[in-house]
Amino acid sequence: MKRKTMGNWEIRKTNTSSGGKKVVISVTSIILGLIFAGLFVLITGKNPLELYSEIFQSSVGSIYGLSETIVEMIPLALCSLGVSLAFRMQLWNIGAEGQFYMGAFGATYFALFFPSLPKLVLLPLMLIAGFICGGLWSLIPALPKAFWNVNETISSLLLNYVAYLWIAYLVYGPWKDPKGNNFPLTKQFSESGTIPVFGNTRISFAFFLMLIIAVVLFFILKYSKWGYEIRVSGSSRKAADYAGMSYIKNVLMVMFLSGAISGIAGMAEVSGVLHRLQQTISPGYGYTAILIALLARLNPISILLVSFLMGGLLVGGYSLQTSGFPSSMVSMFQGSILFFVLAGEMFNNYRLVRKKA
Amino acid sequence: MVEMRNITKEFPGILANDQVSLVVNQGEIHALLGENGAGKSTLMSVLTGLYRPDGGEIYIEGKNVEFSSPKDAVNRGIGMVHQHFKLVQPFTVAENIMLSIKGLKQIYNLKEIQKQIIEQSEAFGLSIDPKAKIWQLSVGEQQRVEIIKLLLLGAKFLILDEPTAVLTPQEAKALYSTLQKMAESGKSIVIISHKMNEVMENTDSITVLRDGRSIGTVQTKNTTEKELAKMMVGRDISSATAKTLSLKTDKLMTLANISALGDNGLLKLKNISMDIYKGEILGIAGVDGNGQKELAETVAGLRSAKQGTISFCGKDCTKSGRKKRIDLGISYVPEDRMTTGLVTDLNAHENVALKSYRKYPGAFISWDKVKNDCEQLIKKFDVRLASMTNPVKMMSGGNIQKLLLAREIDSDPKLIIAVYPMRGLDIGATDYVRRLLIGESEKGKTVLLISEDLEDILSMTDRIMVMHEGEIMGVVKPNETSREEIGLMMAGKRKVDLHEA
Amino acid sequence: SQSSKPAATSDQGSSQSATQKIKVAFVYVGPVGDFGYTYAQDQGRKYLESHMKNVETTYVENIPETADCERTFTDLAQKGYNIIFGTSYGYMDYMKDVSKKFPNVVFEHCSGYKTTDNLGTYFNRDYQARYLTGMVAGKYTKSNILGFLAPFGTPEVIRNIDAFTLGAQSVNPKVQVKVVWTNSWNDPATEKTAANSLIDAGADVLAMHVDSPSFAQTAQDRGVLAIGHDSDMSKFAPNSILVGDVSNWGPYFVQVVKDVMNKTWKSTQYFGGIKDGGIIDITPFSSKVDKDFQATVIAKRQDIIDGKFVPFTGPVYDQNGNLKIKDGDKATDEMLLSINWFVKGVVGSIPKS
Amino acid sequence: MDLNYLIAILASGVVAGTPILYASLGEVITERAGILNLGVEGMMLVGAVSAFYVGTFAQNKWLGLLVAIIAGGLMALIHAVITIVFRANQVASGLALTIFGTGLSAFLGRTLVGIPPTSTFKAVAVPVLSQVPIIGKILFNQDLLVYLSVILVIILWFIFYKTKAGLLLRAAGENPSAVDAMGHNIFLVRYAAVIIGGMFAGAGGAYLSLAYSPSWVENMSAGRGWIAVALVIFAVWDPVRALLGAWLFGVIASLGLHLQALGVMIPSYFLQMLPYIFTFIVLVITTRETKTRRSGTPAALGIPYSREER
Ligand SMILES: Nc1ncnc2c1ncn2[C@@H]1O[C@H](COP(=O)(O)OP(=O)(O)OP(=O)(O)O)[C@@H](O)[C@H]1O
Ligand SMILES: Nc1ncnc2c1ncn2[C@@H]1O[C@H](COP(=O)(O)OP(=O)(O)OP(=O)(O)O)[C@@H](O)[C@H]1O
Ligand SMILES: [Mg+2]
Ligand SMILES: [Mg+2]
Repeated sequence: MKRKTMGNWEIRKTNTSSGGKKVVISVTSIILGLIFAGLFVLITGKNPLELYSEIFQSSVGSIYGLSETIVEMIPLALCSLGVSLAFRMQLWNIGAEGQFYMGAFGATYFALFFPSLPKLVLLPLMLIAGFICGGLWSLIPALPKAFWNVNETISSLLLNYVAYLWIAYLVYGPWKDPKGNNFPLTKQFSESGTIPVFGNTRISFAFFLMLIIAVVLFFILKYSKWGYEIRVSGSSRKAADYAGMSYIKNVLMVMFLSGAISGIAGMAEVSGVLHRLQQTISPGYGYTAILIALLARLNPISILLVSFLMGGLLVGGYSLQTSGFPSSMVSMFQGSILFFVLAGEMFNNYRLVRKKA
Repeated sequence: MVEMRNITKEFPGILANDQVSLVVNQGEIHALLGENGAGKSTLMSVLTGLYRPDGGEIYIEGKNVEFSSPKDAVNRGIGMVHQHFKLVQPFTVAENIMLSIKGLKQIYNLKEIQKQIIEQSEAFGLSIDPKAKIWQLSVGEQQRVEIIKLLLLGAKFLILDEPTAVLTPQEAKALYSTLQKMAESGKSIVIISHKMNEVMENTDSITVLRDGRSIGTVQTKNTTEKELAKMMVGRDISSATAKTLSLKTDKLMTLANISALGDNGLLKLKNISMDIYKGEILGIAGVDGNGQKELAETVAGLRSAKQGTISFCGKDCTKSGRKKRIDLGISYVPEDRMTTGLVTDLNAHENVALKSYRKYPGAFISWDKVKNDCEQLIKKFDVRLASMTNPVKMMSGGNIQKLLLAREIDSDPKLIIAVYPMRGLDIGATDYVRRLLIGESEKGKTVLLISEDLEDILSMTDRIMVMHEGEIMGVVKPNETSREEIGLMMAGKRKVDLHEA
Repeated sequence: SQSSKPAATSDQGSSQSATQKIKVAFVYVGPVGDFGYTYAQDQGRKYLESHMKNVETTYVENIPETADCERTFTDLAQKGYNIIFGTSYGYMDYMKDVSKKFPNVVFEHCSGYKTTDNLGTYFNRDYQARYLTGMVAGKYTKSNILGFLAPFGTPEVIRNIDAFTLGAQSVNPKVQVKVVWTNSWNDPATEKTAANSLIDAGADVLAMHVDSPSFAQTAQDRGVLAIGHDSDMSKFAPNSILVGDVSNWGPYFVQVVKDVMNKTWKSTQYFGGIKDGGIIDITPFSSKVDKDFQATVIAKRQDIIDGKFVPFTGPVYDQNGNLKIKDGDKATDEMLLSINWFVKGVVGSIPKS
Repeated sequence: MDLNYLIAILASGVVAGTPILYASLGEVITERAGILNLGVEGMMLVGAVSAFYVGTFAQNKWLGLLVAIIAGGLMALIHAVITIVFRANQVASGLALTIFGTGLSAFLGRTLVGIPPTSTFKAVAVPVLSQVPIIGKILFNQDLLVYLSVILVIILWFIFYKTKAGLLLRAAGENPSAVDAMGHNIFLVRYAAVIIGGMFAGAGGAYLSLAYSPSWVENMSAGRGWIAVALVIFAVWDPVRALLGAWLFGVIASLGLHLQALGVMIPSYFLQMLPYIFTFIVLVITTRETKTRRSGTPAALGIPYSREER
């Protein structure tokens, strides 16, 4: 009898996956990823164990590290919540990066031109501006998608470049701080244009915003009629029409909100962390957010958790360099871990069983 | 010639085949019977190498074989027409068939192949245009393509999974004569079907499955429909419910001069005027593709009329969309269950909510209530499923249909549009649906029954409307007409409307 | 609380400097593999390492000027680095903040203008070399059109374009400098297309302020001339490169470390020129530059060293003909470090604020 | 703007489009088989660095190209294993591949910085054809890899629509279970497509480091891999349209820079937005045109295939 290499074992699909099993699988995948990445480290003649402990130490091993991980987590989680909403409806919005920039743009407008408004007026204004600008930017690919079924993946991606160049134009041109020695930076935001932070950390109160949005999204998706419409529309447009749901309206609303949440992330970054607009305000949060959303299987609460882990990995990654590991090693390291985590996902839905004789 | 011994196959939460054995001899047509979800498709998928069994053995011409992929099965001469066709929609017929041509040259000669296809297909009376795109074909034609594929694949052993469920009576007849020819030429055929009369007329032997187990194999000539039915469901089946005819006079819905476009932008409904009366079952007969689907969608509010007016309970509703029509009490069981009527990635109760979710006050859905409703619905309509939390795509075809019907009927509608509602259902379920629809009409509900099965149309309806190329050929009463008359009308002959006359 | 531990180590570090290694860290915005700005800074780091005992260096690259860089500086300070160099203007405010938290660590910021007690700035008078290479370009153009590839409109880039133009005009008053912005520090492929666009528009000598030698290869392929930048690029286009400027940060780094070791370091705004040990200079000439003209340029260089000549000496007019530097006046350092206008003869636009 | 300047814009547009064309063709092949690979950027970078490495040290550009092709294929193999065997989310796996490839290329290229190339692809005029007015200068005075890319487009077109391999490939992306049921090894088809797709991306990288701008600098693809992925949709998964799309993109990018060189007073930021905005607009227009046609996205794109899955 012809047998597969796996011998008497085969992969069998299972019904559901228990929480405990998921944890075991995730942990195993991460460990395998670490071992694999460790091989690269060995090539450079360094000790992988040193690298692991460095990542751990710097990301969660101290109060400062922990706080920095959370600083990193906020924009990641917000963008990820944004894209996950669109993904739920199978709208592949990969324009979070651009929406983040446009949100920052909207917020900066009010911070620069109405700096003396009281904090309680200015901050909400900036928040709304970030929300609307991010949302409108996302509507640009949403409209042709809704009406002519133009692929939103590519159009949202293309707009990222446009948003980036637009911000570059502003900070090199009209919005440049006239007293800033002509450096491409805007004026620093006034005190009332900045989000307060916790103690002497850099964690801004946008942390609460992130939590609230995650929880609200969780309930919307799980229990609301609209969340249900999103799920149905995502699975089958025909079924959505059949049930009397307006597909076009839902595409527009979902994409708007999706972009708007990334816009809030941009607002939170300029107002809570950077305190000004500059050319580069994101080291690719919008792209990492896509990975996070997928790893978290679009569940808002899992997104918080995965964002925290990814934030830690990023913080640890920068820190690795300060311990002498080249930055290329850090990317390879992150890539390897992701490979294993992704491959390991399968075992959530499958199990290895011994074939019956 | 082909023997399966003690095949066992388990899916999450369900033992689809439990120690099933089956012997099929050369040159015979063997039927596989069983209720929905009995495990017929699963058993055959094991035989084609698509599913790997958890236990059991397969012997072909006495040799023990193990299939690790369909390729192995194909190499052994086994070919299958699946319940859901395995065709590449945007490809032409020829391109699809080329996928199965053994030893197709890397750089092929399309002209040559097209000729070959025409020759081969005509030999078995299966004419087809090799240049047509699959999506342009009717289901019957698509099935022909599938069969031609198997022939060119060199299959000696053919499996057809519910081939006649989607065919008109004429097409079914043609199919069986093709199969006879093939059997005579030495091929073995396994056919899965729920239509007892067909099975009795056209097969040599029959194996019955129930709940994943084999109940036994009988020679067709030695058995009766009744006996088979008992084997299938484990109890006697009462004969079909009769329908008491009555002509109703209260208008429920009126279509005046309705025209509508089809998906391809061509006029599919041409100036249709009709009345639907409260409490009647109005049957729509016609060859598939003559505007029935468009009519159903126009009534359901999924397709907007290009011209004309529609009124429901005396109020104009021409412009109201699907949501409005649902609120008016129009239920719709579409032909296309898998992508329109249900969301197959979602589970049973989430699908039940598709109809009812709006009725919950406020912005939220009470899922506990939905689950509760769903459980009752499943009980009430005897839907069998492994688990309520599995996506419905894992359910068997028959049970999927039951769930859909259950949901649509349970919403207490005024009008039920049912398109091919019995397609793919086992005898028990068919009987059940029949009763259900007749019962609903007796309760005062109105039913618009669209079917290609004249048997159903004649036995269940109060009036029959025949469609041809988007026009109404006439309306007849079932007790005052004949199959022949309807057949002629389906072919385009007009008859004076019995209400207007 | 965060600063207590590293503060202790660096205290020890400076008191026992003779025996204990001094740790120096460099933070780069780009990759050391850019073969441009960051590469040049990193060459300086290597120079430092090879020229001084008891010095241990490290670098971190690709650190964006976002929230991430503040953490990197903090992290390095916490890990006990005694001197931290940050090489991009965008680090300015973050370095300022971190320097206040770690008063015992010395910070050096390249190209900025903000200082604290333990944060100094450094930069080189790149325009001096630019003026000289501009002279060569002006001499060897036949079309009187020079092409300049520029990444972004920062004062540094604008200053270099202006100095280059002034140098070219000093030997050839008819010369024009066309500017094409690539909006990227490091995109060799776009730079090639940009270089082509300049050649197609008539430029026959190219210069640039981006990172890669792509433009020089293009120049060579198209048979026009080129002026190098940041490092000696002649091996990439031996037939085209006439001369180039070259930054040599190493000696400055050595000086800073020595000062720190001797406890003589003070926060200053260092702005070194050709005379300061080659922190900026020009490369050897290609054989295409004739000996007499080489001598002219070298004489000018000597004048600059001796302070007899200062580029940006008035009258200097901007693009629109406005007098920016009066006759006989010299540009102040402040003006040079924040310059935002092109001199007359430059064809190109800077977005206006 | 005179005619010669226009010709120059077009000619350098073709060069600018060529690396994108290679990568796009690769992605067309991959996606035709039903697998989405967003790791193009990473594969291009690894291709670029290995091409430069080998091409320079072996002083043989062809060897460099070959190694880049192999390297691209190996990178794609990672994606294939993860998405075909482990049925992982293809979007996520592709993103991870880009992260990994960016790091790996930088790692491999550490020693290559500042080294001049020793063997590069230079423009070679095609006899006779290059003398044809206008077209000659635009198309027939380019380097060999430009010609090769055009030839590959024609070959791919032929394979796609005239051969069994192409038939299987296209079917694999539309309905893998149909291919499987007919006894073809669907997994083999998908593996092959993903790996060959990676090879093309590797070649696109080699074009950057050996022909377009012969050198190695980190991240030298500068987002071109993403544009290549975007253009696949624009190309409706057709090699010939991929060529048009890539060239169009290249020409518009070149136009923006050339307008600057002419002294046009539009801020460069806006000129640089042109290719992105233009692609967006053309995408909308073409989608509206092809709306009624059934051909479009491969129906099974992005969906892992598993036999026992319904
Ligand atoms: N791929 C699958 N994954 C999970 N469950 C499955 C799968 N295929 C079949 N099943 C389950 O196995 C059982 C048998 O299904 P099967 O399709 O073989 O029934 P059937 O006899 O063909 O029914 P029908 O007449 O409705 O087509 C059903 O309960 C079905 O839900
Ligand atoms: N149902 C399945 N889903 C996903 N992957 C599968 C499935 N079945 C097999 N594979 C994997 O796909 C690859 C090819 O499968 P296949 O069964 O066609 O291989 P094979 O039988 O060795 O090939 P061949 O029949 O061409 O000799 C193998 O690596 C196998 O593990
Ligand atoms: Mg079945
Ligand atoms: Mg096999």
